[in-house]
Amino acid sequence: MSHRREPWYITILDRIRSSRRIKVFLLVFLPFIYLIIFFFAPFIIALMYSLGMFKQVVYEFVFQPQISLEYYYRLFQYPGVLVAIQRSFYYAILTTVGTFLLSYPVAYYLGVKLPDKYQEMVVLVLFTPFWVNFLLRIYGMRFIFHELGFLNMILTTLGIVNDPIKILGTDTAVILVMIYTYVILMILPIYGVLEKLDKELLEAAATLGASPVKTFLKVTLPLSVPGILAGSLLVFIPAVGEFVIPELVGGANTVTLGTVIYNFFLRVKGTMGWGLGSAAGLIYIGLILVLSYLYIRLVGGEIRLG
Amino acid sequence: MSYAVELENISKSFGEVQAVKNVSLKIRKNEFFSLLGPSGCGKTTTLRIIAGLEFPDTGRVMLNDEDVTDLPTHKRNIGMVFQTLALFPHMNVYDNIAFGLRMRKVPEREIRQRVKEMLEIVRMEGFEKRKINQLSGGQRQRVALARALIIKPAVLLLDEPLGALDLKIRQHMMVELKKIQKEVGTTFIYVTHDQTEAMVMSDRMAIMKDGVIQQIGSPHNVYMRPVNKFVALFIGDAINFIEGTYKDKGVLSTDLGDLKVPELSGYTGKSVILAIRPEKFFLENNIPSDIDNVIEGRVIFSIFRGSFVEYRVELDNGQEMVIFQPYLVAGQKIYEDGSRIKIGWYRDSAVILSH
Amino acid sequence: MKITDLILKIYTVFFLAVIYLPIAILIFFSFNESRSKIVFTGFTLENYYSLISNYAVWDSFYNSIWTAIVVTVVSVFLGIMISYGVTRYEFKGKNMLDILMLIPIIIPEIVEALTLLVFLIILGIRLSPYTVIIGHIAFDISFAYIVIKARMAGYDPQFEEAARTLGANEIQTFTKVTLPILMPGIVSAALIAFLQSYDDFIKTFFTRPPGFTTLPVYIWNMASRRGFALDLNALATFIVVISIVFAYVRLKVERW
Amino acid sequence: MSEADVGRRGFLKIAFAGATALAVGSALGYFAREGEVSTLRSENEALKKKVEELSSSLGVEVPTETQKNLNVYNWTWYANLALVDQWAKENNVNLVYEFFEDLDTAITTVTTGAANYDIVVISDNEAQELWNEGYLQSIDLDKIPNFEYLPEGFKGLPYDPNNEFTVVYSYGTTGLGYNSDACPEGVSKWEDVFDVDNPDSIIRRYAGKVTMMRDSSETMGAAAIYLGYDIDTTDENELKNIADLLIAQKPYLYGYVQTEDYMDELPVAARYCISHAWNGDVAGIVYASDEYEVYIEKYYETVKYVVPEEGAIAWYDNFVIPKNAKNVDVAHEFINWFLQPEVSAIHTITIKYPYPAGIKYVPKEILEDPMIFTPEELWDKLHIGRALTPEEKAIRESYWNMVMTAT
Repeated sequence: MSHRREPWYITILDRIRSSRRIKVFLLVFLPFIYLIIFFFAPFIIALMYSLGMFKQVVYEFVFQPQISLEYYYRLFQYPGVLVAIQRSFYYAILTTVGTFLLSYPVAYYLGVKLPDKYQEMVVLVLFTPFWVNFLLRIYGMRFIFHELGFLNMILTTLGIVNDPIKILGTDTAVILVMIYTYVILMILPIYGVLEKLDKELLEAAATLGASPVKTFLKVTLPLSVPGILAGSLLVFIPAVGEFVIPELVGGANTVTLGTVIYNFFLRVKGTMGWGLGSAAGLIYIGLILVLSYLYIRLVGGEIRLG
Repeated sequence: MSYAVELENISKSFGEVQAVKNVSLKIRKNEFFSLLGPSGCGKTTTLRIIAGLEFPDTGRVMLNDEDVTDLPTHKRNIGMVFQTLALFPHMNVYDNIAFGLRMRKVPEREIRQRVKEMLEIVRMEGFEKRKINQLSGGQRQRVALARALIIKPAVLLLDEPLGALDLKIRQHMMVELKKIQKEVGTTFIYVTHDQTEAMVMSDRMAIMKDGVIQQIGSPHNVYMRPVNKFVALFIGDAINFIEGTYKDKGVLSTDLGDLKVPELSGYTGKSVILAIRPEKFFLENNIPSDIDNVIEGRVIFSIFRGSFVEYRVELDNGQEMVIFQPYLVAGQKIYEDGSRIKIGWYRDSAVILSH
Repeated sequence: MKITDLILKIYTVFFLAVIYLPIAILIFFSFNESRSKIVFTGFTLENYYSLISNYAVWDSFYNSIWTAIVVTVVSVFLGIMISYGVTRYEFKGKNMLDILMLIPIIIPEIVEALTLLVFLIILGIRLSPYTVIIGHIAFDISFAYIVIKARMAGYDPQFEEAARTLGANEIQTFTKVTLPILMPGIVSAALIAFLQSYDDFIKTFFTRPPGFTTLPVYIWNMASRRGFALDLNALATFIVVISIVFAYVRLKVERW
Repeated sequence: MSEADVGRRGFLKIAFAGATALAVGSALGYFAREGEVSTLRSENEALKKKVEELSSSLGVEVPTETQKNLNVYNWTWYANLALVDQWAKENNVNLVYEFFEDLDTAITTVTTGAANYDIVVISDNEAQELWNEGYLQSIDLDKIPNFEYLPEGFKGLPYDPNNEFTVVYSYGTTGLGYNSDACPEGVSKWEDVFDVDNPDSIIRRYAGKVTMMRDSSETMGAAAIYLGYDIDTTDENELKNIADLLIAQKPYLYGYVQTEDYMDELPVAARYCISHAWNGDVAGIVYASDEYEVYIEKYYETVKYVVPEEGAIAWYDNFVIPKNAKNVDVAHEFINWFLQPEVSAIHTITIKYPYPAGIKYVPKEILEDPMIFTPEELWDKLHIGRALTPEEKAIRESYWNMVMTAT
């Protein structure tokens, strides 16, 4: 056959095609440069900032070739920072455990017990609320927990309590709203695993003489571990960084790392705020990366999203 | 004579692994040619190099006397049927078959005509609108074939396309493929690890091992005259080997005594292997009078295989032989286990292989 | 066994009820006559009328939508490129890249948003809708990448080779074969990216210029002003309806 | 239109349909001078109707000149947005009006320069600091003829003697607001919210029902006054005591909340009932103010505001024009418009903060409400902040960080 005449771009493509290196560069590294510029570079800048390498002069940030650990040093002079870190982890752990305990039975029921023909509909029903803007949902929660709100109305009407209980502004409110916000991220992966679970395994266990409880403990639960781990990661990591929820439903004593960073950046009139904020942010990233690394070592690197 | 495909000293490595080593091959026009070998022997790589899906490290690829070594796949006029068939799941039968023509900007009217003809050839009329997942294995096979053939390729490459089929359908498709090849007259290059497929369909075949072509020839030639132990073992159902030292004048000295073998020059004094196909033996009463070699052995067991009886016979030196005896008439004698029998063969039925 | 099934069932229904409660309350009060979101005094559609005539809501809604569309298109496009390259080719640093691609997902948004803000300011880049989009994309690429890569893992490269043997060049192969076959994964990725961007508050809040509000920012601003307007509850109803449509479409697409 | 008609009714009752704005506003303002004031809620409706009729007969003509831009950055609930929007519409200004909720955030935003605003409303000493550090440009009073309507006491204030870079916006005090239903004994001193060691103190008995401000200078200033220090102290020992006091107080607080939060909560007093608050905000609650309507009678009588006995911070808020402003001319136009006495008066009547240029049109009830117009006799115990150097700010910042991060 003869060579067909091709437009110029095809000729260029041919040349590209013949080199794997060019292809990899174009396909992978060129787009990745975007992330380098707009995602990783900011972290470098933040790192430099936290090391005192920038100085602010009327709208300008002047680079100064020096490295100082002053911001880090100062950061740990505030005893509150450590407490805030602790509290962030405390909230995140409770949220993770809470979402797990509350959602596992649901995921189990939907994934294992529910006849297949209802699956689609129930999943639709389950996920719909989470497509509503999360701020609106949080405001909805605020109305519920308000002293004059839905929950207290029910409690006082039923005579369970005489005076409205105080929820807003407390740890309880923050944790409950966080659980509400993140529960879907826990259900998704667990449901994903349980739904794919071979039902014959359960029958097999039964024929081997395992009681339903034994079957659950020895077969179902261990097999859903990957889902639980993925869900925990998906819940835990954003939960540690949560800033909006403590801000909206928390009070004076629900300061988290996210709030601290926000305060440093925007609620501090002066010169150190950004440096401190950057330092706190980087410490934060460090913690998260270490945790993620441990997780990846543990699970083998696959993070499944639904 | 011009060839459909010529490979000249093709080599290809993937990292440490050298998949194809210095392969040269000439495939004639309108030939059904098979590349046969165990998995990992480099046959698929060779095929993909012809297709332009891989590029050789060294060597030259010629299609119809034209050097296409650096030409990308879509500019070579080849058709290919893949192991997984790779029928596009998002298109129906018609669109799958028409794909190649559309890429060539053939007018839609002509496409319709040619797809219709093609569907007739592969006997799939009326299936145009079917989705791929609504077809059976054999039907998919035909669609894949039609899709590859419709572009009138200079050569059609088939990469173990029958692998996924049931035995019955596979046997049927083998004959079908052969028929279609005769009908369209296109050069077929067929890659398989199944010697039956190669034997049934090929005009010629090449047996590969570890990236090297061991032997090229017609099925008959390869079966009857394997060049080495590997080919001998790979082709055919079974084969018997007897080791010995070649004496002059067509005599092989073995621990079963001297055996008459084909006369060859240059082998004198060398240690060689004698290879004999199981169906070449005569037993007891059936041994003709002019037979060249007769030895004795004890029947270990026999298997009735319908058209023949398979015997396992232990020779005096302890070696086990496989012997096929045609089962011609009802009531034919089957030798009992443990009975001693004579075994004879002609010297030209055996092949001498070097180590 | 029966009794545990029943308990599970009841619990699941209860769980769903709780999940719906805040939204139900938002919707309920969207019909409230008085401005109170705590005491229901009477039924009215007033809030819906005022929602319709509320220019600022629709403006921010429009901003949310168009930025989310740009973000979706770009991040899915880049996500396809990277995941395609990673699944098709072997190269040095591939595993490293795979891990780096996860980082945007695991970094807390607030840190990401503020570092980006500092970065933009230090570079002297003026905040604009594009800075918002830039920030969203940096985050969404990773989501698109993970979803599309998962889809590609189950995709047979022989489809592409088949197309090429049939005479399709690289571009034709990609547009006529690769893309259509990967489409469900791409649609999934696009929906996720769209929602991530559409629902994002923190990053938008920090990287937006004055006067540029998206829906979440508008809601935040309105709620922090006195008299949380009940048009927002009406808006919630509107969004719930849209979301159901969205969720339904997504489900349909997944079963594709 | 019959100005006399309205006049003869003999009362000032400005009801706002957002569309009326300027023309109507100035007309009504005119009659305020001679009109005697009555507060008959029932007549509100009639007047509102009248105003609507007037506005529809006037029609709103949108000038065809090219559009101008203006970015304003102001506190929430600090200007009548209906009126401001109307001004923008009539002057064909593409107005971006953004809110901030605490001064620290505002200053950070202004100083980064990432977002540029043409007008920012900012307090006395902060304005001076920004000016000293070079973030502001000077204001051209020639372009603001209405500057003359400001009473003498509001010109050339100590932080800007020549009005180089500020024009007064409003002023007031920072004290304590509370709901007397929920907290019958009320508060009257800083001691009530700071004396956490005494189990009988208000703060202990109302633990979790008290809020402080998020603003660093206000909250640290309040603590300083309670401890008897200068509100802008930079003495490390004093600052340490201030921080310790605030940290000790923190467990008994509901939280550090924003204006909008306490404005919503004080009338209901379900979550908390005592708030560190600005006078005008509390006034806004008491009158249940609304941008669209004028209320001159008190609505939530139970919400009270006190200037604590120990003294309090007083402040002047000012228009400033940041250095990176792009629409300087329009900014001047806006300031000039705002200083129009009628406009200022309408703002005062609706928002319930005092806007000095409009004093002469403000009805007696409002004018005499100590919550809105700070009475003369109080000024003795009020403190006004001074500008700090960056170094001084850094010292204070460090202690404020300690408070913010404390738990």
